[in-house]
Amino acid sequence: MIHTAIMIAYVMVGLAFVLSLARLVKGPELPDRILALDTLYINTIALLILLGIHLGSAMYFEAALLIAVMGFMGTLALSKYLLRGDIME
Amino acid sequence: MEWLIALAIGVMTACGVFLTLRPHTFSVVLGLTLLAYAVNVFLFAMGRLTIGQPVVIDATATGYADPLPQALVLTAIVIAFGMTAFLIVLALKARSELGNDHVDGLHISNKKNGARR
Amino acid sequence: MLEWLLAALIVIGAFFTLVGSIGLYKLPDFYMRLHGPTKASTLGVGAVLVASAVYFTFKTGDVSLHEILVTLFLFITAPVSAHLMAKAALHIQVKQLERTRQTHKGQD
Amino acid sequence: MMRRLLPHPVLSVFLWLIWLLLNNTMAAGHVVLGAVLAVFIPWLSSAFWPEQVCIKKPLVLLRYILVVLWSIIVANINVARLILGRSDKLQPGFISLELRLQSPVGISMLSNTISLTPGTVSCDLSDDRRYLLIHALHIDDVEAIISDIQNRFEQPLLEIFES
Amino acid sequence: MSFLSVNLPLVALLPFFGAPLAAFAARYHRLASAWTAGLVTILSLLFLLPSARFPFNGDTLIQSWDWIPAAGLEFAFRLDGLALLFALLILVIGLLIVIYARYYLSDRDSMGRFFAYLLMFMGSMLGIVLSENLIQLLVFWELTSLTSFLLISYWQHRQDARQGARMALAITGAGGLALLAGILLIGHVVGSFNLTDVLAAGDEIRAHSLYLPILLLILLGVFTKSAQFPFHFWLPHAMAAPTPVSAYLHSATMVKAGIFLLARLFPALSGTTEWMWLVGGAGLLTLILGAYTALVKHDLKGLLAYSTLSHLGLITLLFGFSTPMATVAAIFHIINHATFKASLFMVAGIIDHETGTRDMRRLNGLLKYMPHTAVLAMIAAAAMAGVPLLNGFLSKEMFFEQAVLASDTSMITWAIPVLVTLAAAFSVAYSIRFIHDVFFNGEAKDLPKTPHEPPRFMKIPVDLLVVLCLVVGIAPMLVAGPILAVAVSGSLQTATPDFSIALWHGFNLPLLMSVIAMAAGVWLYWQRQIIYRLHEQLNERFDGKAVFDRLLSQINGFAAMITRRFDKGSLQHAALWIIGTAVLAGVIGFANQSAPLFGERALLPIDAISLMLVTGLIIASVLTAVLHRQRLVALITIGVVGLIVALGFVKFSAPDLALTQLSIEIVTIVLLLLALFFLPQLAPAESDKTRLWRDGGIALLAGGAVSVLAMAVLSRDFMPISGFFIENSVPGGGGTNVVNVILVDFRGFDTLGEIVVLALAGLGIFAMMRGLKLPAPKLDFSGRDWSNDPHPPIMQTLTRLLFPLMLMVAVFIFLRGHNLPGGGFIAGLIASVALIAQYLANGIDWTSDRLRFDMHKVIGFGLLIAVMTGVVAMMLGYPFLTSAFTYLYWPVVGKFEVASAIAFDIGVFLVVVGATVMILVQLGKLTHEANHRQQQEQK
Amino acid sequence: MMHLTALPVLLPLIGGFLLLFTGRNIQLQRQLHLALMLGLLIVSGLALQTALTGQYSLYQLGNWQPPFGIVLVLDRLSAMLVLLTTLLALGALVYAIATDTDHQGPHFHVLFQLQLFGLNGAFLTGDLFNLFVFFEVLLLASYGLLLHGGGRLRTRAGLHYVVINLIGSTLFLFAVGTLYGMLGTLNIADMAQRMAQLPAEDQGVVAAAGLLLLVVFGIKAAMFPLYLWLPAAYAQAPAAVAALFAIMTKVGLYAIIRVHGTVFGEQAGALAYIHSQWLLLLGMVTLALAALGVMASRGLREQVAYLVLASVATLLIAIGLNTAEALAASLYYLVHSTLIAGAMFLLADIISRSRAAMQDQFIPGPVLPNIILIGSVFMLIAIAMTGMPPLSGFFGKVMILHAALAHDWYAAIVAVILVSGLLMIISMARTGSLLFYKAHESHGEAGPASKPLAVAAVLALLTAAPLLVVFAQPFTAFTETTTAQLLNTQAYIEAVLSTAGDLP
Ligand code: NA
Ligand code: NA
Repeated sequence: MIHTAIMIAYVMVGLAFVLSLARLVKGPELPDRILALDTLYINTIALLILLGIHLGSAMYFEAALLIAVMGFMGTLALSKYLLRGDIME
Repeated sequence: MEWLIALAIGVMTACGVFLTLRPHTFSVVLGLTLLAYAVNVFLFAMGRLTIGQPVVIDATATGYADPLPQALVLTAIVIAFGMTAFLIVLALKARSELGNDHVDGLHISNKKNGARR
Repeated sequence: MLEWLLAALIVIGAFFTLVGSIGLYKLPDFYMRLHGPTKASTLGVGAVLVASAVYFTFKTGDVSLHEILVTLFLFITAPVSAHLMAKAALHIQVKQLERTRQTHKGQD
Repeated sequence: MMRRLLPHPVLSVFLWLIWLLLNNTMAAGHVVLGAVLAVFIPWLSSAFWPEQVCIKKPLVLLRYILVVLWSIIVANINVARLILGRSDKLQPGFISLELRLQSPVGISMLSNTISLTPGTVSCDLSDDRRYLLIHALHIDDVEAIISDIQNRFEQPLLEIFES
Repeated sequence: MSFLSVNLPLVALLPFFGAPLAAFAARYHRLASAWTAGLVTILSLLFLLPSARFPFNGDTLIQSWDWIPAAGLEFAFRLDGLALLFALLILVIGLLIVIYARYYLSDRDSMGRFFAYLLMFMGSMLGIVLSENLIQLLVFWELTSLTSFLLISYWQHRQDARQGARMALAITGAGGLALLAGILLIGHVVGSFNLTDVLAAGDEIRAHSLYLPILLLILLGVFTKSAQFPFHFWLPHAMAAPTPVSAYLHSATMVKAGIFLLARLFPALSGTTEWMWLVGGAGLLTLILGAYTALVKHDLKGLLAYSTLSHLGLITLLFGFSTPMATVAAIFHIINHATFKASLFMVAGIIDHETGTRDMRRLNGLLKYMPHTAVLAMIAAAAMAGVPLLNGFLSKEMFFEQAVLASDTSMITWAIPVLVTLAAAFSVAYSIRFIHDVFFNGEAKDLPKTPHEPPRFMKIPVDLLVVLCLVVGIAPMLVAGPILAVAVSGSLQTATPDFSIALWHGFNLPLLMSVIAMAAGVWLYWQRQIIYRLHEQLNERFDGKAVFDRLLSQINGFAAMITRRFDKGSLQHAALWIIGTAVLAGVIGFANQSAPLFGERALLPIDAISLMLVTGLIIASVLTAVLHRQRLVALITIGVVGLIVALGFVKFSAPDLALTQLSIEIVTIVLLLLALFFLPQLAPAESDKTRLWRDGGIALLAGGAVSVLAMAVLSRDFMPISGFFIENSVPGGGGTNVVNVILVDFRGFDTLGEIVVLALAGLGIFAMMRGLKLPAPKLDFSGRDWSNDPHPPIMQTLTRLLFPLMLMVAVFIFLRGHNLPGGGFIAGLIASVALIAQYLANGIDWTSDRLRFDMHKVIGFGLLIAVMTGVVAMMLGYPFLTSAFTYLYWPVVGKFEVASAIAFDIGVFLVVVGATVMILVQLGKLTHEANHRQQQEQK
Repeated sequence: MMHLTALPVLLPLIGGFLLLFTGRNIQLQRQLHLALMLGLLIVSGLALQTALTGQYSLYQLGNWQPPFGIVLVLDRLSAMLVLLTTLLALGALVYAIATDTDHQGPHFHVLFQLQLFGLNGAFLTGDLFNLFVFFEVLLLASYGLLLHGGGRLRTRAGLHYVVINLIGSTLFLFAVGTLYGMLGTLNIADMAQRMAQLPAEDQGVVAAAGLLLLVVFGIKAAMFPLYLWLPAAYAQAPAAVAALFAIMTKVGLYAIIRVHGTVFGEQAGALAYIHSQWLLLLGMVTLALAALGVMASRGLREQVAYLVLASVATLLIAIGLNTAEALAASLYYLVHSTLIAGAMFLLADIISRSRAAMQDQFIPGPVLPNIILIGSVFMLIAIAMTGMPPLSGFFGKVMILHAALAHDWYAAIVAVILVSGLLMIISMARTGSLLFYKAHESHGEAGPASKPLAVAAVLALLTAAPLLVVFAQPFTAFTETTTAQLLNTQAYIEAVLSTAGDLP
């Protein structure tokens, strides 16, 4: 049961991953691409948790935690760059 | 699966090499970063691929992944970061002193050639 | 019963994650696309995390609540990301859908 | 003395909880260690918290959190429908909202909540911190959205931080 | 140890020790250096003389010591007749030159330098003739090239002196290297470099397949040194040297070094057809060419130089005949030529010295100004011309006799006597010219100085030499017979053939040839104007120096062309070569072994997630490569690559790696963004499309090669040492996270090196940043103003809120590292990111005010702690970095582990934080300053 | 003393961060640094003394036995190189202090010590991955040192140097990874042992990795076509740094001798010495190109850089000959060329400073202060460097040539070495003539006279040339025994792995 659910979830998250990538490729503007990267981070968290459940291992948790804590830094820096160029001033 | 990873390493290498051969510093930095990814994955894969086998000692584990390449890659990642940081700052220094971001500092070589002929 | 609950949570989470990315892919302008990932980061990841918490709690017998932290951090960071991306897009004047309504409340 | 040792008691409690959550345990060692860290880290980072965050009504905060969570679930379902539906039917729009909140933490919390609830994203805060620019994915009724934000989110936040 | 067992090296080395003394002595008095040089020469001579009895007793004196056995090199000296003769020539004529030079040099010339060089040269020459070991001989041989370079270029302000010296060095240096090759081959064939062995192995050498190469190489050395055709052209240009130098080097010594070697290696190499043709041919050509050219030179020293060439050719030709009697004649002529040519050079020097010119078209009728000198010149010139009663006549007669004898042996050799006579005729002609054009022939034309006799002591050396010419010419067997006999025996390494030198041999063919030569010589001199005109027309075409210069400039041009073409100073070019070579190396390495490309290990099945991840990875990588010109986009896509790599690490059971990769990823993006601010946002399009295709090609090749390599390994099984780590991680390292235990314990030394790298990066960047100024772009890439909100408040508030939380996470990750994924590295990176987030959100000033750590100190302490954990182990008697751990029990807290590796990890943590923050904040400050400057400018 | 093996590595490391704590007090830094160097000199001397017994001294870091832990191995060769490095560094440091080079930017002394940490680590480690780490340490330190003081051309040269070495590091990891993937170990001795049992079907991959690793070391050693980083980097580095860099190429050569010589040693069967012929071939090409480069140089420092390249190429040939005699000769030549190259870089700087505006460019310049002294020193160094008698360069070359006669390609080898030698002699004669003979007051103002201490540093390094000639016999005896130890791969393997199996 859970296995089937996880398989379905894999497909869906995978598809989400692919769609985000597609946005990354398409752009058209820089914020779109930043957004795509940001979304990929979120997708990754979902994927990591799924993997954790699937393989019954808590080993994947830290990676997810780290993305949650620090993943936004990339987005932050990139956006700040668009705003000010100078991200650390 | 091994084929897939080998392919991924190859593509990263190819893109990395292509970028490293570009004439502007930023592209070279990107290229070397890609190359670093490629070689890290390569080095990691040299312990052979395993799924669901931990590197943490655990009574319930059925087998372990090869921990040694992982330790090596960790070292390599950090070293590559230090190198990248150094290189990018050097690129800025070159930009400042040579007046452009061409890897050979184009103005210099032009001037030099001009003076020589 | 537990299995069903888990399965449901997992699929719901994955579904909202997917919806987020569909939004990202399909919506016509940047500001609308921006709404996609926030879905994913809230209910999508949230549901999967709850599933994980439940799963590990019952699997190991000890209460596993650290998944909450992921959500907590996401709840703090994701809106900041969205906010800054929007601000950046506004600054560089990313094109809006023409029919976008502009409302100014409280000025008068 | 107490101020210097425990500059942010709320934060310390919060951190202590986080430590226990992180370690997924209530083991005695971690309870002690967590407590030590919960004192030590705020002390270490106190310089980064210039203003005193004081929560006037903790119960309101609790209720607020539940409300937000519920809003998120409901809004998620709505937005999912919008996204999966035909996008040419969508009527996006920007709403400039005059704020009653004044404390930075309050404004940030509001902005966060708005962004967290699907369908709205806070995009910009005016320089004078009086207006929050919000983007809505689909606007049926502007006033409904505005009053929703003001009543459900801004009001409790006012109570929590500025009453 | 008696004196007679160590004196030979002293003979050769004394002048070298004397050289600095001579130079030093000049500081006190100009003439002191001349005295030093003279005394050193006499001392050397005194050291030599006691050993002279050995050759006369038919013995060879050898004194040797081990030096570099591996190369067959001994410190070995030899005194036989040949060596004795040459050593005497070098020392005696050297002494005369010292006397002469003391008067010759003017006040402006540095005496110290001159005599120091001269002594070094003398030592080198002595070394050549006294060497027993061929390598050692070569050492001295090359030293003569070097010291003669110094002597020829003595008047360094003159361009002709510099050029002449360099040419001499180039030619003789080249010859020396050829000689070295030849000597090495001889050693290879004989198995020893010692002359005793080599000279005894003549038959072996001649029979060896390497004989011809050996001969050619040795002769290259000989011919260049002795200025034989076609290497003759350097000698006249070396005449730019002061005349004492010419008199010494180009009459008695340096050019004779080649001749000496011919004589020396005669038993080992001579007697073959190749020898005769090569040695004889070169000798004959040089003989004629030199004699002819000597006549047409208007420069007094030029005449002598070409005459020297010609006489050296004569000697060479004699050696080419390869007979014992020819050797006798050759060595006899060596002695004779040394005496008359040295005196003639000195005369030329006197004339130059007293008149200020050497141009024979201006010098006329000097007889009345310097009669004594004129007489000396006439006698010496007569000896050169081969006039009876003088030594030159005797050896010339012997030479004619040998030429006649040689002509019997084969077909076209009839030409030899004819040509030899012709050369002798020219020799007579130029000798007449030397006398007639200078001392007679009317009045001198506008000389720079009014000529008069030189100082008395300047003539004494010439007097002595001229007397020698006469004495030998009149009583050859008495005066020169004994030394000639031992010298010949030393050269032949057999008993000397019976020879008798007498003034009168009766009417024979040689005498007839002499008479013809005399007559023809007079006639040639009489008709000289015709020859001059003819020569003028030919002149341009046969200029050896021009050929040499052209060759040298061609080589220079070639060198420049090759060098600039390969070392372009282009990074792309260099990188292309390296990458190409690497690919090629792999392919060649594999292809040379006949092994299958792939092994038979069972492969893992592909799953959908991996497929998707790899697809994403490929898309993002390719996108980075394709869109690299839009730099910000490329930065985003490379971020995606990093993210997927991290995901891959998680997928394949490497959580530590994933955590590290994720953290580094974020720091890298921030880093690159900080830098990107100062770089153009768009790279210009590359105009060279072929280069793009070429790079694309090599990139694909490299990628393909790496894929295949990866697959070649992954498809095989192996037996790693990792089992040890898994088994010993808990019992030996006290941690369950094997990766972490490897990092901080099993291979802690790697980690130590790694944090040093990070620290170095930080320090290096800090150093680089100093004084770095870059203008901040005023507008963004699309030409808009920057936003005027540097720190959006919402970001500010939330980031500050996040700070303690992130620190908490860092502590969490750090503490669990030993047992679960995490550790000092990752924790350090998280803490760094937490700090950097503050810098980002709140600005540098705000954050720096609140963060009062000097990151230098943080790095220093980190290193200190890490190293100290190792040093503590050393103090306890264990190797560096030996870890220890134990479990403690505290009430309430319970059981917990204390490990020295944790201390080490704290060091790691601190260095990571210190270096990372220092790097990024340094960069950030750059923009800070740039903006600040700009604002000031606007005001 | 048990820790002696580790001290040459640890001392500079500790010294490095001690210097970091001295802040900006330059006098204190200098005194401390000189004291540290003195200590290192003593330690290196003692290490060599230990090595002279012919034993291998092992140092098991962390008390983990090889092949699992990292082990330092002190033998004659590594001891010799450590001492050589120390001597060279001492000369370079004194010069840097004498010319105030250390004052031209932050952290000179720290970087210098850490450079030594990297170098000595590379010479002593018995572990391939640890060698990589030390390579990175010494490289990053060298980046900092190379760029010390700044300047346009220096920055550009530094950029090229850094990028090329980053490519090299990447290749290194590919090679190490492959070797680990095939042999399952990182310890050099263990690798060598496992090579003996390598199945035939695995040989292709291992050979590929071996040659790839050769490319990596070839970059460091400046082997054709990988040397393009060298001329500019050496020419543009601050003189003291360039002098220290004279040892950098030797690290590459050492790595080839150590790693390839051991792993691909006799026991490797079909793969034995797969690298040798390439070294020989490429060494010859390098030498030819280096000689042309010497000829085509436009400035003294560039010329010296090419001379260094030529000396490295000569060493490549000698190592490629792969006989005991050739290896012994190469060690002799290595010591000679390192110290003399160091001296020459320093001298080039002295000349360049004295020529003021003309710098080291090949245009007639002013009359230098102390022209006789400087000119004489130049001549001696040029003689040593180009391999003219009677200085050490000649004898090194003769030994190499002598060894080359046993090889099939002897004619080509001898020809290349001699002809390139000639080209270099011609070029150096031209250079000396231009710098010293053509010097004239009319060509401008000369710079200030160089400090006696600076000249003393040059002379100190230069004394190697006559000393190596005078003491050729004992020193060649040493190189021969060193070579014998080096070629006895089995002894190395046994010594390193002797403790394998016992738990600490
Ligand atoms: Na900044
Ligand atoms: Na929202």
